[in-house]
Amino acid sequence: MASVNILSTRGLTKIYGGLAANEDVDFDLQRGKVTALIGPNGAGKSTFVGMVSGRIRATRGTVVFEDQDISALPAHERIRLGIAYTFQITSIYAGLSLYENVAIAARRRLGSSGRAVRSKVEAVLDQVGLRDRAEQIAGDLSYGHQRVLEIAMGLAQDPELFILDEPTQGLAETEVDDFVSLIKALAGETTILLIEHNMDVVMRTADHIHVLDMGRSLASGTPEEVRANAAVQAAYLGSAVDA
Amino acid sequence: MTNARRSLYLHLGVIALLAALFFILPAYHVSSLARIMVLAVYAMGFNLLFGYTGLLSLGHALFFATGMYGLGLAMYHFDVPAEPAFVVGVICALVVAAAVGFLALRTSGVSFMIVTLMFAQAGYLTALYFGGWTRGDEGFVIRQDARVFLGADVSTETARYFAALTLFSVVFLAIAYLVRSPFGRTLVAIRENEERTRMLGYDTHRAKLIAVILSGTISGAAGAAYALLFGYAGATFATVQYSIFPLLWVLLGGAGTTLGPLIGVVFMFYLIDLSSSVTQAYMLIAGVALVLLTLFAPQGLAGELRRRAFRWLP
Amino acid sequence: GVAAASSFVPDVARFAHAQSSGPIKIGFQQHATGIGASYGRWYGRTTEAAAARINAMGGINGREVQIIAEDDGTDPKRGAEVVEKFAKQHECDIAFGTLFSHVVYGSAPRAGELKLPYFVVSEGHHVASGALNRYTLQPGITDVKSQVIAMAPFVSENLGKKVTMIYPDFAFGHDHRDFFTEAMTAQGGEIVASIAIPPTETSFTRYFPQIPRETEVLYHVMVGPAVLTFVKELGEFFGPSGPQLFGFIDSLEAVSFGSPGLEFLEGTYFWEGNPRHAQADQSEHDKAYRAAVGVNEMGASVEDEKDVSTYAHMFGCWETLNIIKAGMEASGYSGPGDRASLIEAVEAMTDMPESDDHPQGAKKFNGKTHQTFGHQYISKVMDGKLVKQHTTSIEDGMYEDEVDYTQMSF
Amino acid sequence: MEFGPHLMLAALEGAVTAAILALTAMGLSIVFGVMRVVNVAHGEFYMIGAVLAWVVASMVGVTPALGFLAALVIAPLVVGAIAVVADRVILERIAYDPDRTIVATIGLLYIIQQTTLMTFGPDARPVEPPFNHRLSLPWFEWGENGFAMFWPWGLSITSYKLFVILAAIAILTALWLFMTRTKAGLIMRATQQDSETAQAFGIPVGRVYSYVFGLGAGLAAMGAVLVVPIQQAHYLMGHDPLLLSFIVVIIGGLGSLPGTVIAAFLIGMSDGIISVFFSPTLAKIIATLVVALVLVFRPQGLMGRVER
Amino acid sequence: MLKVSDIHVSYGRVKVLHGVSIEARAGEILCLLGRNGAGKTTLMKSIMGLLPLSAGQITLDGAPLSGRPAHDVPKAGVGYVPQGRRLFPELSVAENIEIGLMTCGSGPETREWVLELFPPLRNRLEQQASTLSGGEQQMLATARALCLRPRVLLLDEPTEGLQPSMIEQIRQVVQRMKDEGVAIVLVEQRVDAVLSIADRVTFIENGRDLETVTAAHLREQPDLLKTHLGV
Ligand SMILES: Nc1ncnc2c1ncn2[C@@H]1O[C@H](COP(=O)(O)OP(=O)(O)OP(=O)(O)O)[C@@H](O)[C@H]1O
Ligand SMILES: Nc1ncnc2c1ncn2[C@@H]1O[C@H](COP(=O)(O)OP(=O)(O)OP(=O)(O)O)[C@@H](O)[C@H]1O
Ligand SMILES: [Mg+2]
Ligand SMILES: [Mg+2]
Repeated sequence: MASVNILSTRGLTKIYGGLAANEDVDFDLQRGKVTALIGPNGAGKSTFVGMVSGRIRATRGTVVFEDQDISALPAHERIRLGIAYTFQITSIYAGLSLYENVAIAARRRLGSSGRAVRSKVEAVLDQVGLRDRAEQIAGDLSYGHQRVLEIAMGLAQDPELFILDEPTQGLAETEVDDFVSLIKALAGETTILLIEHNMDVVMRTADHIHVLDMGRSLASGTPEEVRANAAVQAAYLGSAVDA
Repeated sequence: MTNARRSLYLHLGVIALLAALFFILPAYHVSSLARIMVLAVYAMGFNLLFGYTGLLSLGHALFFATGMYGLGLAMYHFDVPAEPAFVVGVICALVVAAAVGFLALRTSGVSFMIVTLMFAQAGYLTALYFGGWTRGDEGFVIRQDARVFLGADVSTETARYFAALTLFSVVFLAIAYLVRSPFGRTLVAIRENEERTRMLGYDTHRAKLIAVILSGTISGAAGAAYALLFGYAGATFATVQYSIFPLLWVLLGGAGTTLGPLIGVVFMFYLIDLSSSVTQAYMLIAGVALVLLTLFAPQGLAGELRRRAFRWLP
Repeated sequence: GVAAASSFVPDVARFAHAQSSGPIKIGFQQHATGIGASYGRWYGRTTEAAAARINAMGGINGREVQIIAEDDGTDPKRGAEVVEKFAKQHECDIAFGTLFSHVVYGSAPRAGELKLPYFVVSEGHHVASGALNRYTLQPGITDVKSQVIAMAPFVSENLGKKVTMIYPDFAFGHDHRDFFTEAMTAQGGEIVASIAIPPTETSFTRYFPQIPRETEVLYHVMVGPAVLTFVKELGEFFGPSGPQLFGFIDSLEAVSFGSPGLEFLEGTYFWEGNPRHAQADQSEHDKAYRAAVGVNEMGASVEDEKDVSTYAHMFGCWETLNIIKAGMEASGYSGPGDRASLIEAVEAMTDMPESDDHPQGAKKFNGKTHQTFGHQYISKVMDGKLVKQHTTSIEDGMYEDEVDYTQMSF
Repeated sequence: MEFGPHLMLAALEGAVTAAILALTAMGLSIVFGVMRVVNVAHGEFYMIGAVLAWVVASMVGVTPALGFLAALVIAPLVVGAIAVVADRVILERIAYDPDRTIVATIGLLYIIQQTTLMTFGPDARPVEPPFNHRLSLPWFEWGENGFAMFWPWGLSITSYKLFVILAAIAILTALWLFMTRTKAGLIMRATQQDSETAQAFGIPVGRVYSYVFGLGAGLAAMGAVLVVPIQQAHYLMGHDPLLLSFIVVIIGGLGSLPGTVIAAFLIGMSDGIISVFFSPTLAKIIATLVVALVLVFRPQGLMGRVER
Repeated sequence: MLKVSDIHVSYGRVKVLHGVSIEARAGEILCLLGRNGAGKTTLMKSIMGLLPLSAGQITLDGAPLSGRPAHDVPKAGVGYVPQGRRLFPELSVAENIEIGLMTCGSGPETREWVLELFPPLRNRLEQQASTLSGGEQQMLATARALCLRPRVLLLDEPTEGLQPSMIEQIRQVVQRMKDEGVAIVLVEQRVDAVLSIADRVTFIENGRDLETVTAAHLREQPDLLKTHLGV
């Protein structure tokens, strides 16, 4: 029986030339749930998920995924264990077609079976509504569509744990709505760790919220609890809490 | 027709055309073409790394020369027959490529360029330093009577042509297959965005190392074949200039296309050959041609074909 | 006949009596670009002049001689391609004229396979060492082994016994090192240090401290455009008090002795293949040869006295062409079918007396090794002029045969 | 020669090499750093600089010093102008695409080389130094009777070589002031990193590129003018400076001015000093490998920024 | 003040804008609304002169802006916050600001002013821009554009990736600019944010401007949103 927590970190720390972007972050992620990671700009959210996925090397601390200590594994091996990661700053294959972008993501798992890859790619493109642009060169897409593509590449990997770093940045409202439905559809099978500043999206999707501030955990709980938390109010939401 | 099938026919067609040209072309062009095919193998090896993986090496002459010396020295000093000597050449290139890859891949981008350049330069100087063995810049001639490969006397026009064609075809088809394979697509992904590829779960370092080794080995095979087919090995082939040539060929022909290397070598060879019969200042013509080509065929000749007419071109 | 040499376009009528009135095509592998370009230009001028003279005298076997020059970029790969082009596209009767030995090595196998007689003017020890093939010959210029051996007696008797050698870390330099060391030891001398300079080096001073103090003679043989620097820095290093200098003029071919920095060479010795500056005892043949090529008494172009020739080597083109002519006439050469008999005819040659055909001096050709042997000259720089001090005998440069090409099949 | 003086001589020679190399490499560093194009023709700009120096010096001809001075002014200007034209006619039109620039500049290399060969011939052309005195240098040593000074055999330098070192330092300092004290350096770097956005902030990108290309070529030419009285102008002389400059630029750390100077110094020196201990070619091999390994273990170069 | 009249723009052979007209007035905020890929960014770039117009005209105070070289546009007083921030990644924060100051020769007091607007930047002046957090980058991008003391300010999704309190802050900055008489063109995806700040709204779809309405009008008739955006 797998444990409740698909991922836990203990004492995760990242220090950039004296400045701690993350300091002793202890974090548990419940299986099958949507967890939102929020916090002010520069709080260290991206750094945190970067260390979880292996993109950023931690200064110290451990990361346990599926009961396995993956702290020493290189990024690609962590991904292979079922972690998918989407970048905050769009990172796609600008010179390749949209189709090929998604296919590369799908191919790692589906490997040599061309047919399986094809049907996966088509399914994913349908899911995000980019099917009719499949042959377009990704770099020619508008910014919003590139963001969607970034999400599609994550989906194509059928991850256990899906880390999304501000996926709705630049999305039009209709697309944001589509995204919310997408997340809701995934929830249950896939564990989702979502970094978001759009409180509306957070409130509509998250089962659980974790707040980071100045590199440290500030609060953790259900959306209601977090929203009520005065410290979070002060550090993050400011007066603009309108969600 | 699917693209895969089209591509297969295209490649087989090119090979058939090359075979046919032997019977059609005048003698001079036949022997030129034999040489072109060997150099095209070199260019294809380079293209695998540069065009498909996005790693710009300025030290491929090291691999070419290693293959050349591997075969050449074995035959020259130890009277090893051509077949095992060829294997020796290829293996030497493989080992050197693995070592260079291991070290140089700690770097990327321009540093990779320079590191490979420096290794190649050290290789060139080593060939000179051990001049007693290698006969340095002057090089040495491989005995004509020893140049028999699988029973064929490759110092004759026919055998040479078909030996070159065989090597070319094997590499040509293998690369055409490789670049459509998942591994080949991974290389392209690395070229386009390495960080993203790593974060999709690919071991990019391993893939790059394999690419360097494959590329170096193919280049080495070309070097060994050159020595065997044309009977000469020398340090000139280890100079920087011979590292720049494949880059030029590939860029002219179209980087990241299977046909590009062949087209690039043919173009460059005949550009020099034809213009030099018109004028002593053929380098001027060649220079102007290169500049014009970059202005009007930005993606190389095969790249332009692909862009303008045949989107499916591999 | 020299007077007529100025008519470069031969009179067709003169060749009318030939069996086949087509010209004899001689593929001239020229270093027009690349590192050998200085030599290539003068090899070209000499070859033109020699061909014009032959044509003015009625051509070869009554046929006009046509020189087809192709640039090899001083590169062995292109060299081989050019040889192919001569054989198959231009349908040349023979190929000729290569100087740099890596180009010779790169091209000779193809010449052999194509059965194209390949007359090189390279002075390398490749032909006589047996490394090449029956179709490759060097009848017009003495090879480096012979040149070097011939120098040893003069050096040890007149300059000193303790020698330091500085040479490029090329096979050419290694030949100097090996053969001179051997010859010097035989003379009771000693090589106290050998300093091989890597190619592409552009400054040399830092290597000079490796020259031992006890050195009596510094033997230098550098090639390429950096030699001027080399000589200049040598002067600056030693200042007023250095060892005797003995150099090969290869260092200063195509370089005027008036160049800044060369004052320092005053009083030093040079090997010369052919004395650049017309000597007091200049022969009529040398006079005629200079006039034909267009070179003045100082070895510079008559049109531009700053344009100095590669006088010590380029005579080889002139003489080789005359030997080709003689060989073709002796064998009754009429076309590519007679290439083997042309080779045999040249192999049969022995003594070549000094003449307008051989203005550099008498030679002995060794048909077995395909190599010619001639006189060498040692000159001293006096008032910026090279003044001949010693002429070696042909025998001084003889060595045992290392190969017998005549035993090889065609 | 004794070890100490030998080392000193090698170091002095290394300093001269380093001085020229620093100038040439700085030209490349600016071009490479700002435009991110591999200018294969950089060595040819050096070469024409040298050849023009010979042309100018032999045309002026009154005294060597006057000729040299004229060359020092005219050659870099002419070469810079040629580069600006090349930028406008070729590079700008291919939008500085890295791959195409390589081919285009190889083309340029052929064109320049062949044109020089046809115009000025293949021979090495000397330029007389404005002044050139052999300066013997003393050496100090603890001997049996204490501290002693003597004049080792061969230990010397020429006044001109000293001048080259000083001139290089002066030019580089001026350049450094220009790049740091004026806004030029900032503009160049901004242009390099995002030319579209740079335009949106009022930077005339096209002109910046042209000037940078011209400046880079001019610096190479300046190095060349300084070097011709030591080494001769020759149509193939661009090859080595090109390779060495590239190595220096990368070892120094892309875009780092001090890094480039330090790397030039290290490479010039190491070449000289390693040659004290090994036979010349072996020394070259070792020096080459050492430099390669520096990069292997410090890929960002000596002064480059560490990536995350 | 800024007038865009019926411009047509393409990327190579792909035509993206098929006749767009907008007008930005001094002391007013014009918002552009449209789905992803509608052509909003393209329109902004065209105003900045970064893309050639195949037809149409852009004028600033009646003087033509189109046709001038791109680097002249900012000097005429047009500040631009590009989408996706587009900082000079390897320059430090201070240097990025310096570039903005240089454009129109603004002095140190401008620098002080923008640093006051975005206090987090002050602590990071020497940090390389690419290592800033996403939100910090966005602040820097806005600060850099303000350094021009622009008369026209183009903002392409300036609040993207910002924490709510920071969005509020940027909104206040924009408001302040407006009060100072700057003409502002704002691309925003969040309709609620737009409604609270805009004076007028132009809907863009498939490279055309569909309709321009006042914000008040839009608040009264939210149906318009549905028709144009499908919200
Ligand atoms: N390479 C680096 N060097 C120095 N500081 C860095 C580096 N990378 C990140 N930082 C700093 O670490 C802090 C945390 O950055 P991070 O990107 O994790 O923030 P974030 O929570 O994702 O913010 P945002 O919501 O704005 O994206 C920031 O202050 C950032 O400037
Ligand atoms: N470089 C390009 N080459 C070709 N087409 C492009 C290019 N850039 C954008 N496009 C196309 O132009 C159209 C408009 O793009 P634009 O970026 O202006 O949209 P947008 O309205 O800003 O969208 P978003 O809200 O997603 O940022 C899109 O269909 C896009 O695919
Ligand atoms: Mg972030
Ligand atoms: Mg946009």
